[in-house]
Amino acid sequence: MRKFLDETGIALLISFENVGLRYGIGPEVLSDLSFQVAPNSFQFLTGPSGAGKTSLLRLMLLSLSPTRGLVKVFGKEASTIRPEQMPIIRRKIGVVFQDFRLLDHLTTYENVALPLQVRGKMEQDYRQDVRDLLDWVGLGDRMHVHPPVLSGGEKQRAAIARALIDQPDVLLADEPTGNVDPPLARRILRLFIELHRSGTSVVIATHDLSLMDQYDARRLVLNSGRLQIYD
Amino acid sequence: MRKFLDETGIALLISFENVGLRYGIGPEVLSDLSFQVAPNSFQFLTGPSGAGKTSLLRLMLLSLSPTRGLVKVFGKEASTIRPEQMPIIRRKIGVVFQDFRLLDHLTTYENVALPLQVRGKMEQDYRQDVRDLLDWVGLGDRMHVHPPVLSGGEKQRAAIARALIDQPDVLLADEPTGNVDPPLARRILRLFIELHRSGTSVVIATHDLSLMDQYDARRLVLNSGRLQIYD
Amino acid sequence: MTDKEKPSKSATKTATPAAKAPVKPKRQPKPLRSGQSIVPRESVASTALIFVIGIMTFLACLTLGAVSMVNTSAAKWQNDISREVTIQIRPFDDLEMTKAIRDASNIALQFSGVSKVTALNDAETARLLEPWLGAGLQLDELPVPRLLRVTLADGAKPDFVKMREQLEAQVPGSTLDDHRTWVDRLTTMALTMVGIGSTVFLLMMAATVTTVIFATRGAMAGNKDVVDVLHFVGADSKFISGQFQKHFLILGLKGAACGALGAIILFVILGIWSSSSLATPEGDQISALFGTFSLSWSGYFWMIIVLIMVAILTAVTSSITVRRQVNNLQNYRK
Amino acid sequence: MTDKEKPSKSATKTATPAAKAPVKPKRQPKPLRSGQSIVPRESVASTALIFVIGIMTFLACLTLGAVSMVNTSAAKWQNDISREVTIQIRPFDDLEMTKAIRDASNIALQFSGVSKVTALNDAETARLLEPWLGAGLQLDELPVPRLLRVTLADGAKPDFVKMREQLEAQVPGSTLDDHRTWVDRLTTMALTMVGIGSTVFLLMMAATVTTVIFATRGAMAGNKDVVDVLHFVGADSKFISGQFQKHFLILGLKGAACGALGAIILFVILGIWSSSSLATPEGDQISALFGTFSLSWSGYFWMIIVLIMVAILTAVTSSITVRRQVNNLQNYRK
Ligand SMILES: Nc1ncnc2c1ncn2[C@@H]1O[C@H](COP(=O)(O)OP(=O)(O)OP(=O)(O)O)[C@@H](O)[C@H]1O
Ligand SMILES: Nc1ncnc2c1ncn2[C@@H]1O[C@H](COP(=O)(O)OP(=O)(O)OP(=O)(O)O)[C@@H](O)[C@H]1O
Ligand SMILES: [Mg+2]
Ligand SMILES: [Mg+2]
Repeated sequence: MRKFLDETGIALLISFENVGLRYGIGPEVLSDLSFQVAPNSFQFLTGPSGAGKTSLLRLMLLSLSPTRGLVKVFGKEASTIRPEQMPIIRRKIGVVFQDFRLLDHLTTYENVALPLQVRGKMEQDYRQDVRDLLDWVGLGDRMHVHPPVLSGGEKQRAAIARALIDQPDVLLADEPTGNVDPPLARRILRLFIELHRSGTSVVIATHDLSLMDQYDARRLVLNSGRLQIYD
Repeated sequence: MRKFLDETGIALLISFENVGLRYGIGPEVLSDLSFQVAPNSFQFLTGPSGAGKTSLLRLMLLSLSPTRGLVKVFGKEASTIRPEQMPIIRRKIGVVFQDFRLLDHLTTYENVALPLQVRGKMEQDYRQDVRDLLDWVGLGDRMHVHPPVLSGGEKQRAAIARALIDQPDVLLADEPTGNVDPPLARRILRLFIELHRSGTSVVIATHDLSLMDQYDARRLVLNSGRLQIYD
Repeated sequence: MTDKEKPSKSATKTATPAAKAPVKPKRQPKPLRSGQSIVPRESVASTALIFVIGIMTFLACLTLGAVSMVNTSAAKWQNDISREVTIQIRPFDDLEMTKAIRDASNIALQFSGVSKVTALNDAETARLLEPWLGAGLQLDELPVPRLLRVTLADGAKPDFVKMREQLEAQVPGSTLDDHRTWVDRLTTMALTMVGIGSTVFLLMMAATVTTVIFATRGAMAGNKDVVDVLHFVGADSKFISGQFQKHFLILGLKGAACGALGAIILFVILGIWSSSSLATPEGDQISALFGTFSLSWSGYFWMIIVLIMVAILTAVTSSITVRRQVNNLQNYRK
Repeated sequence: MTDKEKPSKSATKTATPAAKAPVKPKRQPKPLRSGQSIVPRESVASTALIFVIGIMTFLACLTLGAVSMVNTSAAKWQNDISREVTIQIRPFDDLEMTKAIRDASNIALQFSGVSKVTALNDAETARLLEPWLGAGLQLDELPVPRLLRVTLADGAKPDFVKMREQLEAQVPGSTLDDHRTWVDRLTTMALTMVGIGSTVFLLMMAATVTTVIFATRGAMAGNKDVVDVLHFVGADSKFISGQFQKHFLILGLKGAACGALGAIILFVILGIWSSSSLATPEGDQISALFGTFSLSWSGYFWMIIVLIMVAILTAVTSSITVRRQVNNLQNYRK
């Protein structure tokens, strides 16, 4: 799982400057956020339920635009990115959604292979990679079934495998261990750590204190819309 | 939250005898399960991801029939229950699904009120109860929004509120704290304990060790399809 | 649930109960209810179904209108023709025409339903023969047959077979022309048109029912989550199918109303257009061949009936489909 | 990802890594691929859409077939009639009929396109007059007009106005009957039918396009999850709309093929039925009025064209709709 570093020499993969977010006419969910995600860094994003972790990840993912402030991704200001450039950026970001977002009509194998398929790769080139990864997350014998028959933890692992399959520059994982048992959670954490070692920046949003206690990393803590950073 | 005990004098709410379950031609997910859920009892159901916790809950819920063995619910053998009797039984069982199953086109308030609505109750009679419960689970100011805009933890709390609203005889909760922070998890656990004290039998499927450590209760542990019981 | 106990402050830095976390400004109270029925009103299948039902109703109404128009025209023509029959008396050398005419009228008048017998006078007969014999014909120079016009009472059907027999027996050289060929032809035509129209109409209704069954199944599949959830919260199958039935009755009514209204508007426009263009020679030709395009009140009435029928058909069809499927789900072993 | 390290055994009683938990019997290898395209083939909207497209195509083909049949019949009648005109020469006392007939034929033959002029002999004229004057007529006793049948070459249109002028000037008592009334009437009728048919056809195509737009929007809404996920895994809008386009082209083809096939089968059956029932008197009447029910090969050909048109229309319409919607989604600020 060899990783290339950012060729353009940009120091910061993601940077937020005074970012504020408000849904519709509601209260400000996030206010005055300023932080950076450096290349090859590892951080936990935490905070109580409803604090805005998922919203923050969506801002990083460019699937939401901030009410105010600047969001830069790969050195580009988010609002200046043209639609045609979007796919290129998205291909460098792997995401694990809190609600998995697997496609129910495709098999687990096809779901995991989807990022490769949309990049136009040939099935024979990636089949073995996908199988290996699925084996590793413990879905080796579930890969031919469709997501609706998977258990909660199995879905989560499939979602993680899909995010990892193309070795992204940044991995954004939302509550990636909420549905798995502690040993498996540790196993998944180790997978993320290894990915980080090979050059990917990892952002893990989680409530799981025991998970965070297992690896000493930067912590971004959201509270009442404010961000505190513990390096 | 006063609970009536089972009028028919049945000692066991749910009882499994040598139950086995297999999906299609797959391997046996559950084998030779025999256990009881007594009235006014409290138990954790645990086991690794994919062990069959959700499947076991579905068997108790009569949404799945066992491949072999006997499942008795409220003293009735499951296979002898006629379709017309189903709703009456279901009304005595509250369920929190691992994937929430909220109806996206109804507001949070309407979702929580749904069990009362299908029982034919009048809105003015239950409005205050629903509001109170939503306030208690911390959704007081989110009750007019639709589930898709709720955060993961908020959805989970809405699902819990829906299961509790009609004070069921049995509460089956599947991973009810997977998406909430530890303090909130404790708060939810206390809610379940209180419900148990007022006469409801509670079954909580969870991976969360710290949650189980907080309350000394019976533990049903699933492993390789077998059940071990630690009273 | 009265004790609003606060969870003890956690030891970790992340913890604050969400319920009190964001400091929110006071806002207008928002409605608690979504205004949605339990089965979502606006689903994909709904729009498509309204469309199909609308189109089917529209075409069914068109068919009905066309059949009704043909029927009216045909009835009018048929009536015009069959209100008269003709007796022709061919001149023989030894025949006294005046007496023959008198005899024939008397015979005809004996039959019930015959209201009047008029002998065509020379001028009238001449006009009839003009295309062949030219204008300015002197009839009495010629051995031209004389015609008697027998007018019948409205709707009367005298026994023409017997009348013909008696005429031929008692008045030599006379023949009775009851326009049977024309009447037959028109009857056949009208019947054919009505038959074709009815077949098309029935085909459409069948297609509508099939579509509704498919769409209901689709909607059930699309709303499987809803049905499941309703089950788990203890709804009985009557409640569930009631929800769907309501939904589909509304869909059916909407679609059928759109379709029928469209058809009615079309006919009104056609009516106005044809009455304004009837003054032109082309309009004349058209109306001569097809009757006028104006639909009778009963035509519009029947369209309303179609509308109601389609709506009910939709509701009933979907109700049956839903009940069957819900019972399947309700069943323990699914 | 080469190190398949085993997570250390947990201290709790629940822990065993799932990857190795259930002891499973060896099974047949199952297919890894679902055989599904990325946009799910069998969604609710699909069935409904195939249905709508099928019905619309069916009705469009029926309309087309009816128009084509009317056109054929009208052309045949029109041709039958307009291949002949008639010259009538009314007897005047001082007219020498034989000379008049000769003069009139000569005049008619001067016009290009006139291939033959035949004077009807006494027997033929008598047969024409029989209904009025009875059988056994001696024409030379009577001042009956004589008829000349002018046969025209196929498709020729001589200048009848000039011919009429010349005839009236040079042969007193002669009139030219070019059956204009009939030809006009038939032309009007055929044009009206074709006009109505085309309008209905266009209406149907418009309805199809609208339906497809609605259905595409619906499908897009129904497949919003799919579109979202495709986005997040880095698919570009060309890839996404390509998936949908493929999907809708197949849908359109399926629906259109069903509809057109249905129509073709119906026409074949009608053709067989009508040719078998043409022996009966009713069949005769019907075919006299409506022509035969058998569709020409070109009719079937046009149905295939309609089929292809509908499929392409579906694909193009949906493609435009999809691209617009995907671009909206693709936009950063959504
Ligand atoms: N699309 C939206 N429209 C309106 N409000 C939203 C929307 N998405 C989220 N919210 C609200 O914003 C707040 C933050 O939500 P978010 O999902 O970011 O929280 P979170 O930190 O991920 O919580 P959790 O840990 O429970 O998943 C919540 O109160 C939520 O209800
Ligand atoms: N409908 C189904 N058809 C086939 N296999 C199924 C079905 N539902 C579950 N399974 C399989 O049965 C096994 C047990 O699933 P189950 O959902 O009961 O696990 P679980 O203990 O709830 O796991 P988790 O903690 O990850 O939610 C899993 O391997 C799962 O893939
Ligand atoms: Mg979240
Ligand atoms: Mg589960």
